[in-house]
Amino acid sequence: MLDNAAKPSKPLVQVRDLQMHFPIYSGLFRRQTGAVKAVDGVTFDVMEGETLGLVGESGCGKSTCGRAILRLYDITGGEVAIDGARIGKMSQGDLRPLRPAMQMVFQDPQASLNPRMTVEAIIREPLDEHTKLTAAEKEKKVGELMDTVGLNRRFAKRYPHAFSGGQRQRIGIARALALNPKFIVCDEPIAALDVSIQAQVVNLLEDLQEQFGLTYLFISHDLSMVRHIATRIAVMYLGKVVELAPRGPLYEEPLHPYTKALLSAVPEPDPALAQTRERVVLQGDVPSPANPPKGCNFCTRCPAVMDVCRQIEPTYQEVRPGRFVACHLYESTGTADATAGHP
Amino acid sequence: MPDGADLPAGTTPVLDVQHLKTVFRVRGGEVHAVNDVSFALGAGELLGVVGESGSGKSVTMMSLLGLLPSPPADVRGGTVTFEGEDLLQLPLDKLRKVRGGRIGFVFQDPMTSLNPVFTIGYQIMEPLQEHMGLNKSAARARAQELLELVGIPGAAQRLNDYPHQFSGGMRQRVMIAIALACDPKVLIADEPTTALDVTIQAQIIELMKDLRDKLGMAVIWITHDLGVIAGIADRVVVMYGGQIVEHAPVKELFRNPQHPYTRALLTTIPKISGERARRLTVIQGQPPILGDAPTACPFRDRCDVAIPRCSRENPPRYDLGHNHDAACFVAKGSQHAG
Amino acid sequence: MTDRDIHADADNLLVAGDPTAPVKAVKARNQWLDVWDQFKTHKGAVASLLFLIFIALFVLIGPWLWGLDPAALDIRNKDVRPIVNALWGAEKVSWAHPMGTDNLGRDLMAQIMQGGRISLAVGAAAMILAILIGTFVGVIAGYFNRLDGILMRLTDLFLALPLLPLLLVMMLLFRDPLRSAFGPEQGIFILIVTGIGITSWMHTARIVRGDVLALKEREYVLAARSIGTPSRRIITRHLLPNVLSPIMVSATLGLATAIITESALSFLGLGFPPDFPTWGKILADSVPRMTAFPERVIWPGLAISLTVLAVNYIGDGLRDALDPRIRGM
Amino acid sequence: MLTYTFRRLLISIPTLLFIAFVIFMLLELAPGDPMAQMPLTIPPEVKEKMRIALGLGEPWWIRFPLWLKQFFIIEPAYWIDNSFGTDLAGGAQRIVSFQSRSPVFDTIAQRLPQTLWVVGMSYVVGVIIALPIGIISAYRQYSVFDQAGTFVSMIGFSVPPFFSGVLLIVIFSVTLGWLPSIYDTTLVVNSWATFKMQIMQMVMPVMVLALQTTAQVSRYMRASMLDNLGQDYVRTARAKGMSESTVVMKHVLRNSMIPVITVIALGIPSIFGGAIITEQIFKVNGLGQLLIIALQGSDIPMVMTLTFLFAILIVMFNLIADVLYGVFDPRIRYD
Amino acid sequence: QDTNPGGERGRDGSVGIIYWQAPSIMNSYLSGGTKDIEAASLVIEPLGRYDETGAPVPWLVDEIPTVENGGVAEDLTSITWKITEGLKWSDGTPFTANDVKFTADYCMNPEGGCAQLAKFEGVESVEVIDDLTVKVNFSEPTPNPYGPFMGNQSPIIQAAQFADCTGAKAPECTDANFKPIGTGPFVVTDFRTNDVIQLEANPNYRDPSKPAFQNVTFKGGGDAEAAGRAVLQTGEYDYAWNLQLAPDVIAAMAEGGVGTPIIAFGTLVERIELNHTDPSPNLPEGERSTRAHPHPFLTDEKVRRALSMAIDRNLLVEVGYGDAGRATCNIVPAPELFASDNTGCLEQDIEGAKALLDEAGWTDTNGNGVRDKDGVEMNILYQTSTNAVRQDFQALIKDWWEQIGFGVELRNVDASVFFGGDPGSPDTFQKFYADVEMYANNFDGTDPASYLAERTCDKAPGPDSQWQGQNVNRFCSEEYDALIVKLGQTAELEERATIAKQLNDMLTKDSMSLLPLVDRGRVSAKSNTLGGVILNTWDSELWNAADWYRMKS
Ligand SMILES: Nc1ncnc2c1ncn2[C@@H]1O[C@H](COP(=O)(O)OP(=O)(O)OP(=O)(O)O)[C@@H](O)[C@H]1O
Ligand SMILES: Nc1ncnc2c1ncn2[C@@H]1O[C@H](COP(=O)(O)OP(=O)(O)OP(=O)(O)O)[C@@H](O)[C@H]1O
Ligand SMILES: [Mg+2]
Ligand SMILES: [Mg+2]
Ligand code: NI
Repeated sequence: MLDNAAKPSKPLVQVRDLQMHFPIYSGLFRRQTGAVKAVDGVTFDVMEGETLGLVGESGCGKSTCGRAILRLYDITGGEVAIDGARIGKMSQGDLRPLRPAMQMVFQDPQASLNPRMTVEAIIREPLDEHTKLTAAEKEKKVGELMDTVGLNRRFAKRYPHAFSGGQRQRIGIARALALNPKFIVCDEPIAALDVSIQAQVVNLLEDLQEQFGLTYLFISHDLSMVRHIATRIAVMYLGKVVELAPRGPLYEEPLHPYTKALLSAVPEPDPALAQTRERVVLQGDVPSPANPPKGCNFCTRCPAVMDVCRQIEPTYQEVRPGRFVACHLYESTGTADATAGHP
Repeated sequence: MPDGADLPAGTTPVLDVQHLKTVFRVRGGEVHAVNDVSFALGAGELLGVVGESGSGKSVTMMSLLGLLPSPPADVRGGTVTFEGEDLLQLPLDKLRKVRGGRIGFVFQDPMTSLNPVFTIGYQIMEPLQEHMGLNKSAARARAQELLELVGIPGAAQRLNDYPHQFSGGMRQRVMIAIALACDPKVLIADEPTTALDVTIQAQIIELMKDLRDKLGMAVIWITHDLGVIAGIADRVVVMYGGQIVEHAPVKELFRNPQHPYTRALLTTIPKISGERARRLTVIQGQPPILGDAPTACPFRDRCDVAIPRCSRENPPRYDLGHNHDAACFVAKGSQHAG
Repeated sequence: MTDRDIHADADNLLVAGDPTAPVKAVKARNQWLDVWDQFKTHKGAVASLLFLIFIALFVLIGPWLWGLDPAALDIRNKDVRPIVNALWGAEKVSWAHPMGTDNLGRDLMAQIMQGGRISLAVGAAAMILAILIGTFVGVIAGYFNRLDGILMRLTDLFLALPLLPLLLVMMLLFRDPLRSAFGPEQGIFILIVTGIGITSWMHTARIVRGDVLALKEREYVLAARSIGTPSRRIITRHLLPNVLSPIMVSATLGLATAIITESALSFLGLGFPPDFPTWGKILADSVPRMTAFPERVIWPGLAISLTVLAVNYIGDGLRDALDPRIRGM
Repeated sequence: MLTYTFRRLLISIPTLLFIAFVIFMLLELAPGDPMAQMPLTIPPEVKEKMRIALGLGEPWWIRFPLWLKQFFIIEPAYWIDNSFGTDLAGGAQRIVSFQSRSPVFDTIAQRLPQTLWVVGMSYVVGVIIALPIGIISAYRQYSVFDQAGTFVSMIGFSVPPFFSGVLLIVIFSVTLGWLPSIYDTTLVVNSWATFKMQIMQMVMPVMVLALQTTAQVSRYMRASMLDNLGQDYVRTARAKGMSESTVVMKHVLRNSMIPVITVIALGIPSIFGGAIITEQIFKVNGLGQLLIIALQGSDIPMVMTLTFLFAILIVMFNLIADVLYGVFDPRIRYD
Repeated sequence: QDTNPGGERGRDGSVGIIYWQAPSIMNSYLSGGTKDIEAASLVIEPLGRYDETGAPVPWLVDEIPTVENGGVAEDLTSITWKITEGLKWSDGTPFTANDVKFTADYCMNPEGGCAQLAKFEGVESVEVIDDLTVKVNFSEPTPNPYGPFMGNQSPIIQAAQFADCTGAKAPECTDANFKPIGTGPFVVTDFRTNDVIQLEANPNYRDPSKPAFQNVTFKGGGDAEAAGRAVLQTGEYDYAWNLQLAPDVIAAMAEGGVGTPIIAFGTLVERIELNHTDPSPNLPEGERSTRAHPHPFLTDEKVRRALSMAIDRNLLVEVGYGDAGRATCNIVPAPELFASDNTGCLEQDIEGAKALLDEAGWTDTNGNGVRDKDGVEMNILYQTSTNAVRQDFQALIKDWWEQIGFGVELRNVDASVFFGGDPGSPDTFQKFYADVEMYANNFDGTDPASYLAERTCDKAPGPDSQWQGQNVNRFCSEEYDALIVKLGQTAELEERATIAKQLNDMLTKDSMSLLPLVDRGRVSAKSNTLGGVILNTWDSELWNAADWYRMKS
């Protein structure tokens, strides 16, 4: 359905109306009285071999989305299919054999490595769980993986704290690669890193993609980095995807007002350009996902808000080939009007 | 290097740091985190400080106000002249008057820098009562004013809220409000936006610009995000390995970077617009270990233009004209200056 | 956050560009050697370890070297004073009984040795039992939300259980079977250890539960889940090693509590067979003659206190040593 | 918060009933007999008759519900009758001790004051001493003060009270003759002299017990302070120009007290449990002595009631500790 | 010691008594505990008491009824007491024969669970003849009619106060039980159970110059050591009861010079019972320690004798009791009339014991240090209650027995379990799931008949009797049983004594069915300023508290 005729590749991951609500309990008998709608109806495909960027503000549900796709949570609704297998409602036990195909690189390289395990043990853990290799074979494989991600093999017996952020992230990547996955969710793999190290990790990811034909879901809030790595980009706001487009068009001509604001907020590392840039500074804070506003989620901060936005939730639809937007500005009638109606 | 060399001619510095040196004593040796750092800050000026993680930015600034825990920290030398007094020699009770009173400090991590068990109001009012001698109600009124100033809606009610009830961006704004509480002459902001996402970062940058124009204070803004610097700084100091390796007005620096580290830094950042690089440039190698006082150029191992002299001698900061200097033997104009 | 940042920074200086670092890592490959190296830097811990080794040798090899039976009566040589009293000219001292004898002429040194065996064994075994139960309950309660409520109420129940009737019931139910299975001493030993153990695990359980509640939200636990690691291995591989340090503290205090509880039981007449000295019992029995024969309370009192103190310091040292972050520096 | 508390209270009821049942069965199973303290000269037939008169002839499934009824219905009824002059109880049988044949609640009420005075005071004193020790130890970590604190508290923790108590008596009562060795429970404090007497007789038991409390609480305080001294907000406070005492005693202390307060709250039930050995040594005859005498005399109604009251306190203070956590730490909200 | 100078009631202020076991009730009929009975004896009194020599003395009567003075019927079926005229209860009402009768009814009420029921054994009825005369009728001739109303166990309680407290209601009368109205020298003003009793002089006491003390503080709780310390060292109290402490400890305390230990002997004998039945845990429950299975080696008289010979009783006394003990070979050590002259066991004879065992065929055939025969190893489980002196005894005796080739395992059991009759517990002394056990026992008053009668075959505890009964070693001899019957029919004192000695010897030197060790005296302590104290083991220690006074130096 999302399939783009222009793209020859087939979707590896299909996400349909994915919902992930964290229940809020209260009252005398701890009845569920509400929910944090961290992810609230997200639909997209990830094509084989591509990198889908997922961007948005902090707390908009990016990580939750990524984790829900890998079924690290028991999802509230919707369906996820990876390589044809519908995993949305599978039990964790049934999922286990499928785990090798889908892996994750975590947001915080420090927090996602057990401080009391050696690097070798960390990278070996997936092998222990899913393969029947002998100890020697595992050691060899761990060594290879370390080579692949560019870690000195001699560091194998060290603990994570003894590494720099970039090296730690490499350990996380090596762990994710251990089982030859097809699909990797990279949850802000560079957010916690220094600029110069960020580049190292991004390059590594790209190299690996080339080498093994990996598919990435690349979560980030660093728009410049996403622009660099992603083929297509989905923009999230408060649990929903508001815009999805190929990289080029999105940066050149963002459609959704939120995307525009987001892009304009990125600081320009060139003082000459910086002073000429027009900025859309959003006012106010992101509403709580436990209590999203009526109508369009973005209506509280949108510079182009209309009355209809406060009443009716916009539908997420393809407004141009390969470009999906959920905004009343582009609703039903077609692009021409919408752009016209937009200042 | 001569005093005031950092400043555009004719301005007198509000804060003048000369030859600052800070060492941490740790198990198994010492960490020379800040080595012979000198810079000056003019009134109403915004000085950007960039450098990769661990290059000593935070330590430098905290040394100024004696905020480092000692032990392990030990400020070994240098002078910090502020309003005619050397802060490093000041007795603690006088220094306390400077801290929070005339120099405000915004820390790197807004999530942990506020005390979780006191209300925001209390925490803003504290320095007001301490330094300006305001009574409770006056302090409260002022606190409310400050919250409004940093753009927090419903300030009156929010004074009674606890930090955890604020979002990260709001907490950072509260930190700024605290730092601004006593109308400081100088505001030191240590990566105030690194932990935030772009939209909030944009809000804070706008706020800063505003406040600076309104209050006319001098600001030191630490970051490793060159994009931010490009947007707001007047002058930039680039730190590497505990030293200032380059210093220039902002446009000059971006147009004409002289230190190889600065150049490398500028190329690593992917651009939001324009041509998309096929591959990101990386600075190969690892940052230096600061185990000893430097005897050689700290960047030599990663430098693509290193010459043998780099590993024998630590280059001094060569004045390159146009208020621009760089600590590199191979920088343009260093030859004649050296 | 902060600690993380500081460590991260500190790490840079270790790894970063240090050409000798890998070499060092290769040399110190054995992680237990690392632990030992770190442990050695804690002076109190090393001194305590030496003391504990001394005590252990004293009670284990001592009786074998010393050869006197702690229960052997020598009524003619009763109330011999310790040899140090000779310094200020006490009348009744004898090299045959360097620590003196009691009112029936039993050799105090032999008793302290024999008593130490039991006290230390009871202390250690009861502590280990308490730690095992406490850790198990704590981890399960913390990890499985559904079991949390019921396990914590169970903890309340055990907190409310009175130790004395419990021990009496256990004696009633299990003494004879245990006696026939393990002999009288071991039987009582098992009973006492179990009694103390199952009434002192609750604090550990609470602490461990609290930590696990926080730890299980850590990203590395999620990472393990993403790999497909089943719960039981998540617990053993990722959670347990990280709650080690509070467990260590509980263990230290637990050892002290167990030794003292045993002595209180002796005091209340519920302990080992009467011809079985323990430090607690030697102490309790000597209290009435404290003024006339202070040595009889000093020896066991010192033994208990110093052991507890030593274990405390060793616990501190070990906690530091086992933390790879601190060790790394 | 309120609903949370209420919900926890509701859960406590089945928990407590279950605890009561377990304790009852434990006592039921326990060997020992209320006749044990009767001289051997009393013939067995007579003892058997006495047992039956105590109600021991009935099986447990009759006696347990009876006890529950007495505890939850009759005793409160008597209490209400006493305070409001009503007549709800209608002369129903109260819980009566085997040993004294008097209502156990009367005895407990009689014992409560001295236990609160001595054990409670020792707790207060222990905590009051422990807090500054913990704070200073942490603020000056690894200083001489800190090392000495560790040393003394560990020793304090490891010396059994049956020894330290007697030692104090030998020193202060026998040798020096300064303090009484026997606590006078009948002393009524109504003048300066009697107040002085009261203080004198409390000094030693309070010291012995406080040592243990101090040892534990100061350790917790120290650990907690150490955790917080390294936090970022401490630096913020300093950067604001706050004086060192404000920084430590306000910012750090307030945060450090959160876990310590719960530890302290959790220790309070043990006050009401009395201090068996210490009370015995100083003849304080509080609840601890009552319990041990009842245990030794197999006075089941007394043991059962005391233990169950203790269980109630444990459950309540666990709840209070959780609620306190929420009160003192604004980050925690239970609903 | 100077004598009571006499004078006005209450002239000497207050006196402090400390009992390390705390009294829990003041009604001797609801608790048989010594501490309770003795505390009560300050308030309520019997008609007649025994003095420190064991001789009966009239107390609330003019004379002790005997056959000679006609008080006891010739056929021994009744006894008539004549109450002294003019006696008043402490509330001022007159003391009458009705109160005496009421007391008997109170105790004999089947629902009351009266602890002193044994005192009223054989009582058919109590008749009030007139206000001051009361007659007790027995159902059969009773050679010793001094059970009811004689001695501290059966004091008279006031009918008016206890009228509503009979039978099942007895425990509900807390007030009466805690503050009985009595004829004794003191009245309770404040009773705190298991803690402290405060008393003041009885304003209606029969002797206007007594008691010398206006107030009594009767403190309970703690341990014997603390009680001793309070009297002997710190002088906080004037009288401490029953200091069960090692002699050297008491001696050390007494050096303080504030107080003095006082000693008196009664009939209490520390003894070792030798189990005649097999306590092996391998036997099915219900057959263990019953006559169905004789003990594998303790049934051998030579073995028992050897065990006795190995013991140095004098040393035991020296270690455990000092002046407060006397080595004895008798189970009835007093009164003199009834005490056998048996001293054969006093000399320790290890070699003799070994020879005896060899002779009996018990030798160490397998070289493990323990004698055996036919595969039976002489391993002994030796149990007693928890108590410092007993544990010292255990250690010493174990040592001697091991010297003659026994294997000895010690066990101590909490006293509340050991002496509790809980049939569910394996550790009671009656159940005797051990080979030998040690405890002390005595008899009330001066007549050992019922005490000796406890040793007949049918008094052996067993599953049928709910493990009750005092013949704990399960000794059984028809000859002995017959002699007991004979004793029951004999009234003449000399003859009774002869029979009693014979019975004592049958149990001890003839059969060695049990090993008497020490005749234990009672050690109490009194302040050096407390006068008039006469330690009495035949009655309450506080029997003459009315005569106590403060000595002036
Ligand atoms: N386990 C949870 N229970 C309840 N709420 C949760 C849970 N995990 C996440 N949330 C909430 O869901 C929302 C989305 O969180 P998520 O971590 O997915 O954000 P994010 O987009 O990844 O943000 P960031 O960029 O900061 O990582 C947040 O409001 C968060 O508070
Ligand atoms: N308490 C400390 N003990 C030892 N070394 C320290 C300590 N604090 C900082 N350092 C060292 O000082 C050096 C400079 O640290 P600093 O925090 O100033 O870096 P920074 O430039 O602010 O980096 P970032 O961008 O990550 O904040 C680092 O190498 C760090 O390891
Ligand atoms: Mg995230
Ligand atoms: Mg920094
Ligand atoms: Ni942290």
